[in-house]
Amino acid sequence: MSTSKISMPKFNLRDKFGDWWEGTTRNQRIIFRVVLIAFFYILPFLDNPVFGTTESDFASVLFYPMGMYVLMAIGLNIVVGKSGILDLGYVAFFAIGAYTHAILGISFGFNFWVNVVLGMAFAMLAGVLLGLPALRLRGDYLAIITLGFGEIVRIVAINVNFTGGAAGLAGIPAPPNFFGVEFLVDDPRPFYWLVLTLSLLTIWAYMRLTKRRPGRAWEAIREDEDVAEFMGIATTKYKLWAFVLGGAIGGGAGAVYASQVTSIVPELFDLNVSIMILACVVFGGMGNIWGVAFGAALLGYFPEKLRFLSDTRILFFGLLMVVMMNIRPDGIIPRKKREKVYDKNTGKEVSR
Amino acid sequence: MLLEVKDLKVSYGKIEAIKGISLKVNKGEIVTLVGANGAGKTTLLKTISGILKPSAGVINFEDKDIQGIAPHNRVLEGLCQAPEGRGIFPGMTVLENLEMGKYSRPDWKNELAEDLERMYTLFPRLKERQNQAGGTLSGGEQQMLSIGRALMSRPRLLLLDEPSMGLAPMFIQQIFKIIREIQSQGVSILLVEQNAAQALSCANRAYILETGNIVKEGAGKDLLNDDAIKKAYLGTGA
Amino acid sequence: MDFSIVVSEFASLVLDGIVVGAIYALVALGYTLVYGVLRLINFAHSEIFMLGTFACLGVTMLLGYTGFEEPIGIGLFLLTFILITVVAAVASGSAAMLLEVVAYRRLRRKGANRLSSLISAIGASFFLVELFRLLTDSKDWDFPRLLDKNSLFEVSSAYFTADKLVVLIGAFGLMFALDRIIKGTRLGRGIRAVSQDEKTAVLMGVDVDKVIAFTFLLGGVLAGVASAFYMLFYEATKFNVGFLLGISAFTAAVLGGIGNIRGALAGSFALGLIQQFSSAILGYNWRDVVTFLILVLVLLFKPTGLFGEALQRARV
Amino acid sequence: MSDRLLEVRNLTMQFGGVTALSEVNLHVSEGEIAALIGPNGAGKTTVFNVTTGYYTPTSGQVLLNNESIVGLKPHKIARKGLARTFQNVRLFGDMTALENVMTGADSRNKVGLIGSMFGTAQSRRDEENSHLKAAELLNFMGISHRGGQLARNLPYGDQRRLEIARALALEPKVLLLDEPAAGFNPQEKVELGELIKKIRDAGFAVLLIEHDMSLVMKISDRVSVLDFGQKIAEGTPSEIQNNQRVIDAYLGVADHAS
Repeated sequence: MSTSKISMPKFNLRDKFGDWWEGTTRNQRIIFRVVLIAFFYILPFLDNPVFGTTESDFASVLFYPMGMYVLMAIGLNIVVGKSGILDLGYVAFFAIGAYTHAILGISFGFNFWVNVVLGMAFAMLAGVLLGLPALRLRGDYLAIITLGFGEIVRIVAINVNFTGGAAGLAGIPAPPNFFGVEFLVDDPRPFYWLVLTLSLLTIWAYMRLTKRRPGRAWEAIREDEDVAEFMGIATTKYKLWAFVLGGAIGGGAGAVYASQVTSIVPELFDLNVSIMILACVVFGGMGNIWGVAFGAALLGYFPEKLRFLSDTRILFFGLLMVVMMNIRPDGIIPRKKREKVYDKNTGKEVSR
Repeated sequence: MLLEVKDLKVSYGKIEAIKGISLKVNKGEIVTLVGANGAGKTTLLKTISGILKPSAGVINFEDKDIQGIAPHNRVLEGLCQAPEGRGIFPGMTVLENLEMGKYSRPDWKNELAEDLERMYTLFPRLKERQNQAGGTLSGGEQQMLSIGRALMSRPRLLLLDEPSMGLAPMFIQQIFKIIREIQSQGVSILLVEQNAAQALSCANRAYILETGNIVKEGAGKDLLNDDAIKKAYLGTGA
Repeated sequence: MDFSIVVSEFASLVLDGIVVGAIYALVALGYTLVYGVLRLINFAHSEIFMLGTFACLGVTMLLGYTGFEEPIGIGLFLLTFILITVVAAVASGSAAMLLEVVAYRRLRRKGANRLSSLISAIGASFFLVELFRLLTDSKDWDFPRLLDKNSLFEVSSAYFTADKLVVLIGAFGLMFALDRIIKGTRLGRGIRAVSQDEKTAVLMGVDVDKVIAFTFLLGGVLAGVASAFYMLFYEATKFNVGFLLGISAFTAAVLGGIGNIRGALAGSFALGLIQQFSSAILGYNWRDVVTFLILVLVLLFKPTGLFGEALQRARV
Repeated sequence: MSDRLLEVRNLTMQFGGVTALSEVNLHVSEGEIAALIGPNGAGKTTVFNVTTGYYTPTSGQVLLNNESIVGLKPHKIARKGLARTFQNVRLFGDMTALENVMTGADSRNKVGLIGSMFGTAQSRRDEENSHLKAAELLNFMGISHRGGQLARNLPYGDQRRLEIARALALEPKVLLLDEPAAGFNPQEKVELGELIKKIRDAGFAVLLIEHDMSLVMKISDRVSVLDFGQKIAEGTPSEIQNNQRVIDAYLGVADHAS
């Protein structure tokens, strides 16, 4: 137990930012948010040597992997980070969404927007079907069940006809024009904006949920599931909700992805996707949505930025993961609850 | 002096569980620490065994500072603990559990038969059960096994954490009888107990612990007749 | 679906199921041993196995086998194969120990989140896979046929070939040896003690760091030997060979009740048989689906696996 | 009969071959503080675990307001009016004190997940109620100054109080306290005794597991004694103190008979 601690200067982004944020006025906060969001929307135009990647088109990188990773990571964060359910089969929801749009779009000519909603719905349905039995298990047993689920979806996709089997499906329709924005195969920017919008919507919903009763219930379950149950929290119901909501985000992401790449094969949906997204969540800082989004963007970005290393980039990437975890085991921007100030009579939060 | 603890402080995160304790155990003594749940008794024993690190203070064993010695090596120094809740390895047989007591000694097979014989004389019950899995023993038998296992390491100081916990009155009597017998064989004992009456009556000296502080010390018999202690720990008196 | 094959090929399916199960078992033991002492899925264990297969291949190349020669005589084969096995065991064993130091030790001492250790292991796994993908040019690599694979004798429809016999005898011998090590040696006892009650183990003088390092070594050696058997039986490897075999072995460990040695063995043989029969009935493509469905069913009715211990049951 | 809020009849609980509780009868009536004492390992906490639904009893009945609650999930039982604390404090360490209490209060609310997401009028009302009730309870327990701090950073005594506040937020009919005085010094124990009486006077019946005899004897209306899973005595504090069987089993004043 002789712990030799390397003393590092306490660099805590979240504390620094949190202090500053609490000192701001309402108007300042609105301006900050607008500027930040605007920055992300114009990001594809900032293809300069600093941001840009050497060998791939920066706008494509922004859509995939960065945008996709961020969207899926904040979806998975509801499951793993917020409620502590270890899900190793997240790719299943992604695949369900992608195939929903591919099949309904190609064979039945359904509109992309309808398919996004349907993809989310099917993913949620799958989440309920798997979650109802599986969420009774805990820890590693749950992990292997979800892993199995991810593999089953992929194997089924290979072996049945309506998914096009191992050859997959091609000619998946792009989204129709949206208020003058055209979704063209050779222009990834509209797809990036679409993913960005979905991510912002997800973050909005997440913030709302976590500030209220469901957020408290999830946190309580993560901290001590038994006690949560004793405090009247329907733990199974809330775990299922987390699982299903995370699944819905994955399904939506899948539909968007399919519409951009125009052809999909089952091999795109292997375990590595689940692992990668989980890595984004843990790497960024499990349970802290800003950390998760940042971590996912970074994990999407680095392999592309490292393209000059060509073939060896994944090698360095693996090494980076080991080193990062050893230095900051709780992620880059760890979840750290800040103390609050409440009004003693109403219990309402007061800003300092 | 066998064990000397000076100004010891131990914290769990921000919570200070032990707030500056000094105590000693002389050779051949039974010393008991009495106090309610959460008073810091177990924390103190864990710190002496090295499982917890103190934030301040000194622990000397046989006039040697043992802070730098890793917890697993403290057994070799002559300190062994029968932990709270007995800590039986449930999947090992009684015999294997006893043998674990000699784990720290590279020459553990030497004198093994002799040591086992000693334990079986002290606890005939264990001999009957020697091939039974530890997890299937009754609470009393497990406590005997836990003490026996610690004694297998031939300690000079035996640390006992709540040996009477969860035991029937008959067994409690027996355990305390055994504790006296162990003392008579020359092993010193630091005993942590909630069962104040029994502990005080068999101890040479005692310390009363309350929320991380020693509030009283003295000969066991004297404290046993102390009204305040009767009131706090026996619920009788006053 | 074809059920008649189950009847006509019953003995053959059972034999192959046991052979495959024996290979799974050696790898599954590594997962379960590490889980026992660390309560952690050693995600990179499959890569330790993969590394072993290439070590085997390396030895045959150094010995000058090209794969086009006739199978060698039994005496020379045994010598060669023992050499291959030892080298693979040493390579995998030392890699596993190195893995523990690099990916786990610091995190464990910090008392880090289990997930952080998992991600660290995933990183190590990525590194190893990529390293071997680059070194081996992403190609399939064939292992030379060292042994005549004609049937020696047959029971019903089961053909006993020399390679199957080597795998069976070797694997069972190794399992017996492991049992002796765990029960009879000092460090083996340490592994059992740490698995059952780490805190008390320390009080009894068990050096947990040493025991954990030894556990990784044991798991690595078993995976190394398994890789030699695998190469003898399947005669090919690729950089991603660990992934597929690792999932099966891990599933087997969970099926039996992870952390439990007996469970890992039972789970492995059960899984080997399930896979053979489901491939025969539904086709190889559906094999893994059936595997996972059975796993789900087992866990639903027995949430700690077939031999899962009630010891870790949560208490209030 | 009707004033018996909680009643346990012939309760038997076996784990594997071990009998933890055997044919235990207990009850808690309206407006009383009932105590459950006995040596460590006698099965006291098992009584709590069975009544709150964590374990399903091998046989026997548990009635809350004359309605059987055996087989219900713990969260259902909690909502029906049985709240508890734990021997070793078990708070949601990474949540603020107020949020801890709110988790209990939430269980009395109606709003679901969808309502919360879209911020319906109901959700806003519920949020306000939870905040209000949690603040009130922190005041009641005398720890309102701790509201914004994370539960794990609270001093030990306040953690104990917070745990009680969280349980009270469920508005239970019966409050089950598992060794609430553990780790308290005599002065704190006296204060805790007053607090438990105050809780009773506020309309909550209390079932108390406690080792500290002076506390138990001072505040309890009725004491039951458990030994080896069996109830060996029941009566007023003074009856129990003079019961020879109890003295033998528990108080441990043995051969030296001081």
